[in-house]
Amino acid sequence: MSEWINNLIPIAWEWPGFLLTAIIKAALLIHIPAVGALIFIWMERKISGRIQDRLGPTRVGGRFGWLQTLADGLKLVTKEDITPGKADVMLFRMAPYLSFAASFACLMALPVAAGWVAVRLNVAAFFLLAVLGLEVFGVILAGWASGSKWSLFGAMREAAQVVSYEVPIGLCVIVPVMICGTMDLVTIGDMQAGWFNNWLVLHDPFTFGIFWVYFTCATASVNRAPFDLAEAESELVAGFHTEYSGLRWSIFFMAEYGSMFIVSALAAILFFGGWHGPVPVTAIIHNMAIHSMGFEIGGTAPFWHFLANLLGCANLIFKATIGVTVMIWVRWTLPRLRIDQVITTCWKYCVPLSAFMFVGVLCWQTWWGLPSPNREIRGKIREGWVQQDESVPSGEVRADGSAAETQITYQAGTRNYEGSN
Amino acid sequence: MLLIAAINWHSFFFLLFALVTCGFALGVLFSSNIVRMAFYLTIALGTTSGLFILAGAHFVGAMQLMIYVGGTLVLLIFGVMLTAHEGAVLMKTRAGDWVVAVIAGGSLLALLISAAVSIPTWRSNEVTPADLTADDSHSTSSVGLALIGVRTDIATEKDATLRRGLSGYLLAFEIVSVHLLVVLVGAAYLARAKQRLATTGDV
Amino acid sequence: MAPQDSIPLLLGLAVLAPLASFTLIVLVGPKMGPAGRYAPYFAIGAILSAFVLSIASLVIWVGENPFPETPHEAAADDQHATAIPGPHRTGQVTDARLTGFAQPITSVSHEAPHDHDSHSKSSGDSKPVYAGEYNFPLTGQPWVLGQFGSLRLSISYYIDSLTISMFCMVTLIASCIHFYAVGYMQEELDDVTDHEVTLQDGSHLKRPGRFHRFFQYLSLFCFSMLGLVISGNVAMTFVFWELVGICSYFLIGFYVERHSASTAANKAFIVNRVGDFGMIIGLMALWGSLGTFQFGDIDVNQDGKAEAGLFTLVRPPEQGHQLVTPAGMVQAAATSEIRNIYHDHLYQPEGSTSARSEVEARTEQWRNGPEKYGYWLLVIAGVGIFCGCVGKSAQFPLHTWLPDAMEGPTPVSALVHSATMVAAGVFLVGRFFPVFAPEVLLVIAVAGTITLFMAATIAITATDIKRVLAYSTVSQLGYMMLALGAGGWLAGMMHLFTHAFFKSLLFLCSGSVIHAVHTNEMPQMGGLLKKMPWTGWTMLIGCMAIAGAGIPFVIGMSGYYSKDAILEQLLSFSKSQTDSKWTVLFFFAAAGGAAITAFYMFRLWFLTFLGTPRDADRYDHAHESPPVMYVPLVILAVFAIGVAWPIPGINLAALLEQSRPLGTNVDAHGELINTVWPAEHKSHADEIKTPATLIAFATALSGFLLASVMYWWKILNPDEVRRQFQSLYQFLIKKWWFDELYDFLWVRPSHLLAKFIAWLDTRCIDGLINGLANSVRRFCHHWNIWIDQWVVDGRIDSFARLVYRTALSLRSLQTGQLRQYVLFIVIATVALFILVSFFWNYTLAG
Amino acid sequence: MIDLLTSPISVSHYMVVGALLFVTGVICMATKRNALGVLMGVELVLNGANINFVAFGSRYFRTESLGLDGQLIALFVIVLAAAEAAVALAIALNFYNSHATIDIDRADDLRG
Repeated sequence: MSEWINNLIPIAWEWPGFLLTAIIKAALLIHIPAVGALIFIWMERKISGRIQDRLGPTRVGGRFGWLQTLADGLKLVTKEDITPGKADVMLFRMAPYLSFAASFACLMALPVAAGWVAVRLNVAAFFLLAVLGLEVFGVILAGWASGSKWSLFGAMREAAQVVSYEVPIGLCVIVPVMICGTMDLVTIGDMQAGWFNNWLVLHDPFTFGIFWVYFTCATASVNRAPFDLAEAESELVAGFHTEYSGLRWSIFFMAEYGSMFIVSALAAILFFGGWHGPVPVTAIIHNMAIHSMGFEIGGTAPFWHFLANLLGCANLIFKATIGVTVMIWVRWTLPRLRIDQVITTCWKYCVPLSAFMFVGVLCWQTWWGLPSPNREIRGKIREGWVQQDESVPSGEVRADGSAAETQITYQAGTRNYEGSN
Repeated sequence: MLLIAAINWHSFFFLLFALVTCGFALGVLFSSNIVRMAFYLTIALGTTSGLFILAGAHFVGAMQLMIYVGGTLVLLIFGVMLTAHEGAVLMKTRAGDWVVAVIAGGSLLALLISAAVSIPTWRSNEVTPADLTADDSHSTSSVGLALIGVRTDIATEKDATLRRGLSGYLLAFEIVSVHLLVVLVGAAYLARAKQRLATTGDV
Repeated sequence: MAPQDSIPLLLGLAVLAPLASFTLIVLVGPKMGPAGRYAPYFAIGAILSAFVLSIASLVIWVGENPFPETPHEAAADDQHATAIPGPHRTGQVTDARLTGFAQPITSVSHEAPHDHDSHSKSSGDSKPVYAGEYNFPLTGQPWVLGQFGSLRLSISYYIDSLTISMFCMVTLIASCIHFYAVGYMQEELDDVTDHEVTLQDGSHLKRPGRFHRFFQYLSLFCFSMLGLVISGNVAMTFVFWELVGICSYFLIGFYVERHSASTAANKAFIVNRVGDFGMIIGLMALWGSLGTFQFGDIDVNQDGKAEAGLFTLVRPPEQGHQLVTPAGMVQAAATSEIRNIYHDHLYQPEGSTSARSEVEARTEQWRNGPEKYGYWLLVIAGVGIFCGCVGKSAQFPLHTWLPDAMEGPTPVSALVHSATMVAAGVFLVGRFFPVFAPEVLLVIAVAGTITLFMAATIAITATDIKRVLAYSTVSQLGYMMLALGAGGWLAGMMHLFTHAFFKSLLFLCSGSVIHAVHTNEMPQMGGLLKKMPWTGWTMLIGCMAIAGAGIPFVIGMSGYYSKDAILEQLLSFSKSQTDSKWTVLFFFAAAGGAAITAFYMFRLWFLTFLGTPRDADRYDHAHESPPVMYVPLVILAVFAIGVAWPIPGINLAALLEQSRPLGTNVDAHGELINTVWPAEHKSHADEIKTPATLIAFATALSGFLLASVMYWWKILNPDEVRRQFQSLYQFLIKKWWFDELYDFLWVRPSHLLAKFIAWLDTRCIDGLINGLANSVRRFCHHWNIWIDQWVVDGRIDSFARLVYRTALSLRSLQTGQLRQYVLFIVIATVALFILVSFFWNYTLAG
Repeated sequence: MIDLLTSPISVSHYMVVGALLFVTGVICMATKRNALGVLMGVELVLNGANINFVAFGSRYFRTESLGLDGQLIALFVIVLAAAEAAVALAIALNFYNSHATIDIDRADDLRG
């Protein structure tokens, strides 16, 4: 993209290109926590209303009250921003931004379509987990800095819970990474191209099982109910954000819904083929693109690629939304656990389960070599052993399986280190 | 503007991260509020991971974020909260200690910096982007393979003794993992030893 | 899947199934229900699946190797045709082989031509190879454990019809006995009060039940027995051999608290060690001279060239599978000559190669020369292997452990000490039959004869029902050994199978009786037939089978066929001797033994089941055993009747005949003694068969009549007979004074030796040392005073003082201030660097 | 200052940052009276060392570099630091339980 901009702007320097690119990408990504939060909060209200046999918001903005959240947001902005007397002011102010920054930084490495990613990291999956783990700092510092007993309790619970749940969630994420042999989310997504039988969740029974473990741990790690011990409004008044009000409070919520979206999108990419739908629309369009519908229409290929990626993006967002919906549904269905039950769930159930599934997948793939519906991955090139030719812009690289075989050359072992020594 | 034109952006971001790191490290040093210290330390270590990524060690950077910042520091703050009451939050150190410490540390700093700049090949960077290969940044799988005992990066090493000598970290990996397990068990035991004694005392 | 792949697979699974259940029960046995109530399900499941697998492989085998049809053979040697494929059916035999396994590696390939030429001129009967004998074992080596020089230890198999039928027999009997044991060991389910163990306070021992442990031992035993049967090399055989021994040890000592049981277990174990020592010598002789452990030829590195196994080495095909001393043994014996040859060729060009060629050249003349180099080595190897078999299957002189082994629970006695384990010795002799030189066969025959006669006589006077059966077991094993020793391979093997069935049947019946009346003593039984009809009648069938009852030349129980085959072989053996006429004793001993067998077996049955009850309350408490115990009896009874029937389709004799060792069905002559071993097929000539059958029938009948006269019709009073032959009775009741003899020969001397050595130790050595010590002590006592004070203490004290002062001055350094320690470290580091950079003129950290 | 921005980064830059972190950590250990502060100092020191390892292992600065070893050692340091932190924290809590304070100047029971 930056090259493209640089071609547009007639200056010799390249940094404006980078700068513009960064700005544009950030501007696109900010929509996910901001607009996403609006929609998700509205959804949560409607869904909880239906579950509790209410209507939910109906007035603001037409009959579905779909502007209710916006109105609330405006109200929150206009509210007074109270800082308790015993608070550690700096940390108190800093905390919401910290957790929001964490969940926003995650989006940086989250691909939304083949090659549509702000920064294509080769450790993206891992990076996502790590930065998601940082979000807890906001909560902890907020809880401590509020100088209130309730907040402190919430924060300590949060600390214990998050540190515990990083173990099983890491184990769960390792499994698709191990199957695909890469942590690059784009590659992982593209390895599930084609029909839905290529999705990793159907790869073998163990992956199917570990998806559920992952979803549980993800729910816990973004402290949603039934794991929302940090804000247990029945025992602690509102947990870590008891003392917060106005904009800071809403920023916490934007961060929470943003991270809900992120873990759901991660689940979609790792287990449900990411932007590759149950039907390989993307692949079809790509084939159109590669030989434009059989007869050469000059230069329409980029358009088709764009269209394909657009559809893939919509596909991914749809899947992620389904994940968020399930989280909301769970929240309004299950009662909250006690803290000891939360920790027990982690160490006595999730960790052993995920470890077992991990070994199971390992055996399934390597030792038993059992079959799996996914034809894409078997014998596919592993990350680092791949040399992809730079002529193709990263957007078009193996957006479907067939293209992948053509554009990846397998270099056994000699990963041209000659340059290095 | 000309200056901006000439900027080497790699160096720029390095300086950015380095300054933030050092600044917050000093913040840790000079702050007397333990919780703020923890907060500064978080940021310092996070930016350190940025430095790692700038040096091409993506995986190490991610590990730094995950284990250090996500795990260790949360643990630390946990401990801070467990032990934090008024007396503990603010503990003043005598000025004399400060003076001695700063003198000793300053001398050490001078020593280290002089050592750092004393080697010309360290000071100059003659690596051109041309002889960087694509997978120098894609080092994850080579790291993983090295952890299970396969050194793909020196598979093409000409010198046989070097190849043999530098093969793999499997043993170290196993030892570290076992050690980690032992440590966690021991830590849990230590942390609950007190209560155990109390109960036995009651009985 | 080709049969030569599928059969080893099936049998291997059959071997592993009991191991699996053993492991399972060892690990989670106590958890299986209260007192391991559910352990039997696993054990029984394992053994049943093993049985099914064995049957499956048997079916495959039979399908692959159809029996030769015997239309007029049956007429020639009458109804009970132990069908030997005769010369005129060699064609079919060859067909059977060609249509049979496409063996990459057996002796088939170079053995086929023999059949063809034998077929062409089959009229002549003085050919080296008796036409029509054939075997093509499945050999293979799935897993090499280790290769040390030329010593290769491997898991290999040697499967022929003998192996497969052993599998079926063992698994069938073991299954029956498992079921039986479920009923028999019931009282182990809850806490047991062992009335035979009295503690110091006079009370009886109370212990928790060991139900699951019993079945875990049974599983382990089945595993090791099957492994022993399937094993394809001597080393593996030896391993499983010892495993069987240790299982027997465990099971005999099952009631470990009873002193008698533990001593019996020790006795069995130690006596077996004595035999195994000989076996190890045999193994060393074989390996040291031949350099291989394999039985059959195995294509080790799949290149189509088979590596010759023991049998091929000892009976090379080009020699018509006749016994020749292998070149390895010859050269091992002729080392001095070989050394001279090499010494002569030392200074010639190409000395070593020419020397080697000359050695090869002269090997033949050494072998056939007057001093018969290496032949003794062959004899020693054979005798050594036979020693192991003597120990395991309780032959004279190592038979004394078996009767004591009856301390174990009765199912154990039935499985281990009658049907399978003790049969392992016989099985090994049969397996090694081609390796045995005629002299060894003679040794075997003599040992077998003594054993069978002695044991039979002892069994006459025994009153413990299980001991009677134990001695009859010993005697029957003697029969088998005698048959093998007389060259009757098929007869011995057949008797092994038939005996396994009826002896396990008899033991189980006795166990059911003991279960009912809670005693082993026959004088306290009697008239039990009304109380326990199932047991009684099945036991009667067993007695008739072991006595070889049958209508001569028409049909009979299983024992009838096998025992007659043995007698025929013995008769033809003694007939065909030119000199060494004394071997006719073999036949007389066997015939007399048959009579005695019939006598004591029916004595046992009459004493137990007929007459008036001699112990009223025991009789009143007696009851028929539960179905789980008598249904196996019925099954075994069926087999005891009909296992050896010469049914054309399924025919034990023909099946075993398929695996007769190559070249053993011809006349053999001893190298060192002038004795003739007639080919076994000669024993089917009518002039042999008719008298043998009649004699067998007459002896059995006489024994039966004597028994019924004394114990049924009560015409003769046993007590009078006893009083008349008081001395003989004492001699027999004391079991020929064997235990006393061994006590006098081995135990006492070793005790004396031990006493002497102890005396040596206490008196001489200790005395010497004590004297030395005293003198040293006295010496030191004078000197240590001032040395200690001035030299030692002085130095030590001054040093300690020094250390103390230093420590006092240093203690101020330890402030307990962590932060100061950090500073110390920093400052020290800086100082170190600076010093280094000053005094070494290197750049810092260069 | 300008040529810092314009010239490419070299190992020395990283070493300087590492040295700074190291010394900061050392002084932190030497001055903080709160045991957890000392622990933070230790973490800083370890990171200073890690920076050097990664810098020497990176191929961006020197043609002859440690190669992977730098990154691997850094990994091990991180993991062991986590372990060390756990134990140190446990010790600190124990100390807090027994002495009712976290001030390590009070931890001088073994004073000579």
